[in-house]
Amino acid sequence: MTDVFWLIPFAPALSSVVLVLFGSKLSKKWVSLQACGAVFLSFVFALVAFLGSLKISPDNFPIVKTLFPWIGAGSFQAGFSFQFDPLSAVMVLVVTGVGFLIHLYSVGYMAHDTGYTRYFAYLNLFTFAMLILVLASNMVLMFVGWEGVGLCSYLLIGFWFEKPSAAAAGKKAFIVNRIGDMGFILGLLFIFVAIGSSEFSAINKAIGQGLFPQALATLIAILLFVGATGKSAQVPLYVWLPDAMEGPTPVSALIHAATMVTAGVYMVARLNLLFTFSGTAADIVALVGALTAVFAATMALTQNDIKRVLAYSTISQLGYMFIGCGVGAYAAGVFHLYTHAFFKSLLFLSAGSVIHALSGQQDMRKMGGLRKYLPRTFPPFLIGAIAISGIPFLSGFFSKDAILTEAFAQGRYFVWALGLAGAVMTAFYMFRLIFLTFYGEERIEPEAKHHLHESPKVMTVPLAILAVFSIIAGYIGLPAVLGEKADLFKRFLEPVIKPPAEGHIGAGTEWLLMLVSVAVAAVGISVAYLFYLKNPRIPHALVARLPWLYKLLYNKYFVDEIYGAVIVNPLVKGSDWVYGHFDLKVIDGALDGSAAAAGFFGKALSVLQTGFVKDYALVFLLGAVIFIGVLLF
Amino acid sequence: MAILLFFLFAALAVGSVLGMIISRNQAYSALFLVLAFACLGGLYGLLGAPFMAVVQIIIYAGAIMVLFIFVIMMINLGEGISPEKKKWTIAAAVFMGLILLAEIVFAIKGAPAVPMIGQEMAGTSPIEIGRLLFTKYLYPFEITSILIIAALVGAVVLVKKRDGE
Amino acid sequence: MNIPILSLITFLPLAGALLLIFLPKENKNLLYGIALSLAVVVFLVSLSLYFGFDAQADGPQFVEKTGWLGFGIQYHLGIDGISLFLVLLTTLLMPIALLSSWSYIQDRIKVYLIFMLILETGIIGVFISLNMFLFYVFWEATLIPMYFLIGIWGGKRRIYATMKFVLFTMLGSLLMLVAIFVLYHLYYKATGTYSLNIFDYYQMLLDPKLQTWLFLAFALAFAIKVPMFPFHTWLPDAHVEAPTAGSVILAAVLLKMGAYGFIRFALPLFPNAVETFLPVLSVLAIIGIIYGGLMALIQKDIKSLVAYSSVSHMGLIMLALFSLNVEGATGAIYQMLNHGLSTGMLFLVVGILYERSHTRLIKDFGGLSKQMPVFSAFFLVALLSSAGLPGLNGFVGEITCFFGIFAANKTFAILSVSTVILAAAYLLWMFERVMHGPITNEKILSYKDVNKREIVYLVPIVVLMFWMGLYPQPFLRKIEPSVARAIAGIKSATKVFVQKPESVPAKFKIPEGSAGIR
Amino acid sequence: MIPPGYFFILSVVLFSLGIIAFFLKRDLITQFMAIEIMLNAANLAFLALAGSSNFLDAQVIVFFIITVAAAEAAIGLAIVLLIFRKKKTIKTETLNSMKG
Repeated sequence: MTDVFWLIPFAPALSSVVLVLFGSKLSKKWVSLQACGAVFLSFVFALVAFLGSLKISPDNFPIVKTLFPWIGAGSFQAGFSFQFDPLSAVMVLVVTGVGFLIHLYSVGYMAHDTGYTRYFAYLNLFTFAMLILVLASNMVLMFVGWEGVGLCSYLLIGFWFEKPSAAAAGKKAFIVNRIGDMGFILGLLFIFVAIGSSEFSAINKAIGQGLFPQALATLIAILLFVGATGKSAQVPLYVWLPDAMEGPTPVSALIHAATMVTAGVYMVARLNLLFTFSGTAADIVALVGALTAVFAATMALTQNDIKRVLAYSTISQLGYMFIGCGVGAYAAGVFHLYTHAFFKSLLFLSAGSVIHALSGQQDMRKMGGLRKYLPRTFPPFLIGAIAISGIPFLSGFFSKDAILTEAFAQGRYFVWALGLAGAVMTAFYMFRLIFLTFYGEERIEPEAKHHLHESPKVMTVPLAILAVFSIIAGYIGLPAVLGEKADLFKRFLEPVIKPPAEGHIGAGTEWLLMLVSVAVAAVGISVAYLFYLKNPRIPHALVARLPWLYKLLYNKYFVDEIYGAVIVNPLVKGSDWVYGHFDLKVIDGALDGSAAAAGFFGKALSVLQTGFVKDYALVFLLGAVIFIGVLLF
Repeated sequence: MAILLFFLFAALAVGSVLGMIISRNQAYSALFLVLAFACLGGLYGLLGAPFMAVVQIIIYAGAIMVLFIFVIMMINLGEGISPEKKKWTIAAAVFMGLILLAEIVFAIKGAPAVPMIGQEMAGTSPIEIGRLLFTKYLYPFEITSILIIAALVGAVVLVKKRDGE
Repeated sequence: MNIPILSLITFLPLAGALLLIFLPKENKNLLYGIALSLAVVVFLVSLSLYFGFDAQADGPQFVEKTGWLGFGIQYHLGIDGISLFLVLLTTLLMPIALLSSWSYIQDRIKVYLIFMLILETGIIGVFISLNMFLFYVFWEATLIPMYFLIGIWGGKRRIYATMKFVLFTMLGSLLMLVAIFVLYHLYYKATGTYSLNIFDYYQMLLDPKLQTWLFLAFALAFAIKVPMFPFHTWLPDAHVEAPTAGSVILAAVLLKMGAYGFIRFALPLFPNAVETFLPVLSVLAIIGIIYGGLMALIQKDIKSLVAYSSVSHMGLIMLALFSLNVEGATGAIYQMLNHGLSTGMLFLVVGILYERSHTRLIKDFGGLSKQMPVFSAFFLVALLSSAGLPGLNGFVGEITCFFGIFAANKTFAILSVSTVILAAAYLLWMFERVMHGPITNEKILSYKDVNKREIVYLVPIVVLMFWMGLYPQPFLRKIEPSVARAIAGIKSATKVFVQKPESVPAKFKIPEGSAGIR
Repeated sequence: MIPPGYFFILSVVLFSLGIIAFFLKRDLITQFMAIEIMLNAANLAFLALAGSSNFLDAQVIVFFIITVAAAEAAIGLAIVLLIFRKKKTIKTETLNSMKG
């Protein structure tokens, strides 16, 4: 049954091709049916493969299926081959499951857009690329998916390309990703040259046999992680993700929350042996993750755009996943990836529902009191917020807690502290969002209020489903303190991910840590309540007291401006200068100069060329005389 | 007898060329040249090439020079053109011409002796030349005819008055 | 096989050109019909080369060899896996280029078509000649039609551009001619027989000092053609001024002649000099990659942007070639095809734009995607192929090139991978400014989307792009063995040099003069 | 009889006179005539050599030379006419359009 797994990616691919080629001739209804159906088909295949894999003994993983040899040149060989193991299974289920719901939601959200067909073509293509990414059995093919999702991200961010900001955001996303990709390619090359293959199984085997020197492994791991920071929006390459909110909201939910941005985490988890073997690289992963988690959270505190808050929150949450990977709790990292996919896409989709209701308004200062107008949107939104804030018994609590506990258990107290700090802020900004949007006075613009309406069923039903999963998804990965076998998720992943070296902490400590987490979340929520419901003057007072801090946070630490001034501008200006002064003046100048010199000598010699036949004849005669003279003597 | 004829023709040829040089009128120059070419035809006869002699007189002295005179009449420069004024060019040209003359004479003197001419003066009949032309030299012969046609057409095209001229 | 396929595809276009001379110049449809159908026929005939080609067989195939002018000058044709696809690329792009000129070229159509067909003969001849003399004749023969194509149907500064192009290339090729003479002379001195056969020259072992000069002469000719930094400045000018079809052929095929020359002549003939100069050439190639990319970033004219991107891409191809391993060289050959397709298509696309707008300045555009959605899709595919997006052809070539470079020299590889970023940056930035954003220029509202004719010539390229990106084996399988042999030849020749003179067997010794037979 | 040297000397003398005539004359037509003189001088030398060895081929060659000369004269004179029509003169010192 698992053998069907290689079929998973092709339904969306086919659908996408059909939409691109014949989309203009298809009716809207058929388009939606086909696009959603294709993803659903993939989901069914994924489910079948997953259920089948439950019965397979751990030693038989991964199951590899080579479709055809792809690139072959000398020792550089890469097949078009897929592999299936528990990690792929989780990813595939998330991608197709959440993906399907978002496709469904899009049917409502994009209903009145002129680019409806184009949108679904892109979305299907994205699903295909993402599935290639998670199913690829070698890094070269993985890179196909890796870049493919990047392309779709570019296309979908710039979906409304008439808007200059959207077009620019798409381009920025692609280029920043490419910087990361350079690291990925180099890492790939290092691996390939070292072991002559890029198959994951070969890499793992090589690590087992000690074919990699420690330093090389670290170098490779860091290079690959550079790729991950690009794709998963970590410091310092996170700048594209907030801008990516220019795309349609379902896109933000699918690509920039649930799936694509987690590709980096998936890659690190996939190569967990390499990172663990290196050690140093894992430390760097954890550190970067922790820094990102806090850094992004601080930026989320002051944003007024509802989607941007969620974007920074995504960056921050991705940071948590990397903390998990970095401290060796890969399973926890992937677990958070999995729960995050539900609650963050839920948040995005409900935000989308809000925006939809307000005719495109995204500024929270122009919302407020929406609770009563959007009865079917508000509860899911709230559930998502609670889940992400780490309130017990919802999915986010289990996964985030697993990560932080492991960080503590491994003795990474600094990382743990940063994670905790991030958690406070997470709770704070999420509830700031809730209070500003759904509670308090109405600040809705009259025009928008006139059209205010709850979203159609096709949008709210996916919300409901996602809300349910946001609640229950965590119960397959209960904390270890509840029993050896409580963490089903971890055990399921064991064929791929070796559990970390035992850094044991007692049950008491673990309970205590949990308590701290909960307390921290509660503090965040209460402060938000205090600031934005109880006494809305406090934030203003704070801003007045610490204007520089507010400015710094509100302007996102001026990172974009700094990148622009330090990297982009010098590059463009410098190139311009070189073009004007070197290419045109020096190289071309030398060329034109030599042409001019030749011309000058020609002119000088042309004095001899009088144009009179007789003069030529005279010289000719002289030549004849001399020639015969030479012949004679 | 032959030697007398030779000197007669030679003197006439050189004299008429000198006359062509001296005369200021182009028409006279051309007529002098006709005379020179006719003398050359006679010399060819002395060399035992009667066919060539006839060809020389008909084509050169006849056809070509008529063409020249024709053109001279068309152009009609009236007074004609005075001799060269750039003295040093003339001096240099004459000087070098004479040197060339000296060089070649010197070269001929140094050359091995050539058998006397005139023993078998009647030996070459036009028949044999004709045979050669149509056997060994068939292709050059045909190509020459193409050349002449091309020249004919070319001359017509060149001189033809175009619209607007 | 008794049909001389190579001669057929080489001289069929020339015969077509002769035929066109006698046709009335007013009848556009007839002229185009004949030229086009001829080009298509040539392509179809050349396809038989692919199917008849045996990748495993040693040496050139489809060989035709007869005496010609004597003194070693022979009519000697043949192809291997390296030239096979370059020939196919040429025959494929020619009908496309002709089709693209249908409405672009308005005056002197007959002469135009004649030049295009002569050009095809010249280019194919370059790739299949195995005799140095023949090669040189074809090499120079491509210049003449190109000179007129740019000079007559070009833009405003066409005279400057075409003179620059011809003089630049001529300078290099004349030095190459001198070098060929020297080789010819040396071979005669060493063996007493005249030969211009390239395989005979492969057997020659030259004095290293002499090799240096000869190699430089050859390398200059080819480096100018490629073009490698710092000999690249003719390219943007030529491209900007050339008509669309001229640009397409120039970028897609003519530049490849330089790279082809390296692998066929410069590298195998002078192994010792190659060893000396490889670092220099590699560094120039890297400078070309980065420099070309940066220059492309700030170009204001779309065509010169694409031209500079060519400089960058060709830099990568050369660097991969200079890695002198099977992967790199295979990648380089494959990337040549990719570059031919992607850059060729980019020029086609820019040409389509130019036909509508009569401008190529980026600032004159904006928001075109709205007005011309289908066109936008084609443009994007070409762009992504050029940027090396996986799934399209560019990636397969690029990653193989990177691999080869990496195996040879890690520093070079790290520097060259930067092209991944640069290519994305300059292409997407251009795309954003041209295609995205609001429509600012009212004229754009009158532009029509691509018509059927344009789709007809764009689609085959797109199909090939996907094919070559998703299933490159049919190509790589035929390229690789030939490349492997070529590389092995270069490598083994280098080893001979490494030996001390004493250890070389007596009959291999280099004679006092400077040439010997290996 | 007549020593062949006589013919040669005559041929050379005529040739040199042709040269001198070319430089002395100032119009295209007479210069053209001077060239014809040189051509004939060469023909004479040819036939002289042929006559002494009774070599028929030389006569054929001279025949060709004369025919070619006829063609040449036709074209040459046509060009002279053309120049005259364009420039209204055939004085060589006024014709220097070949100057670069």
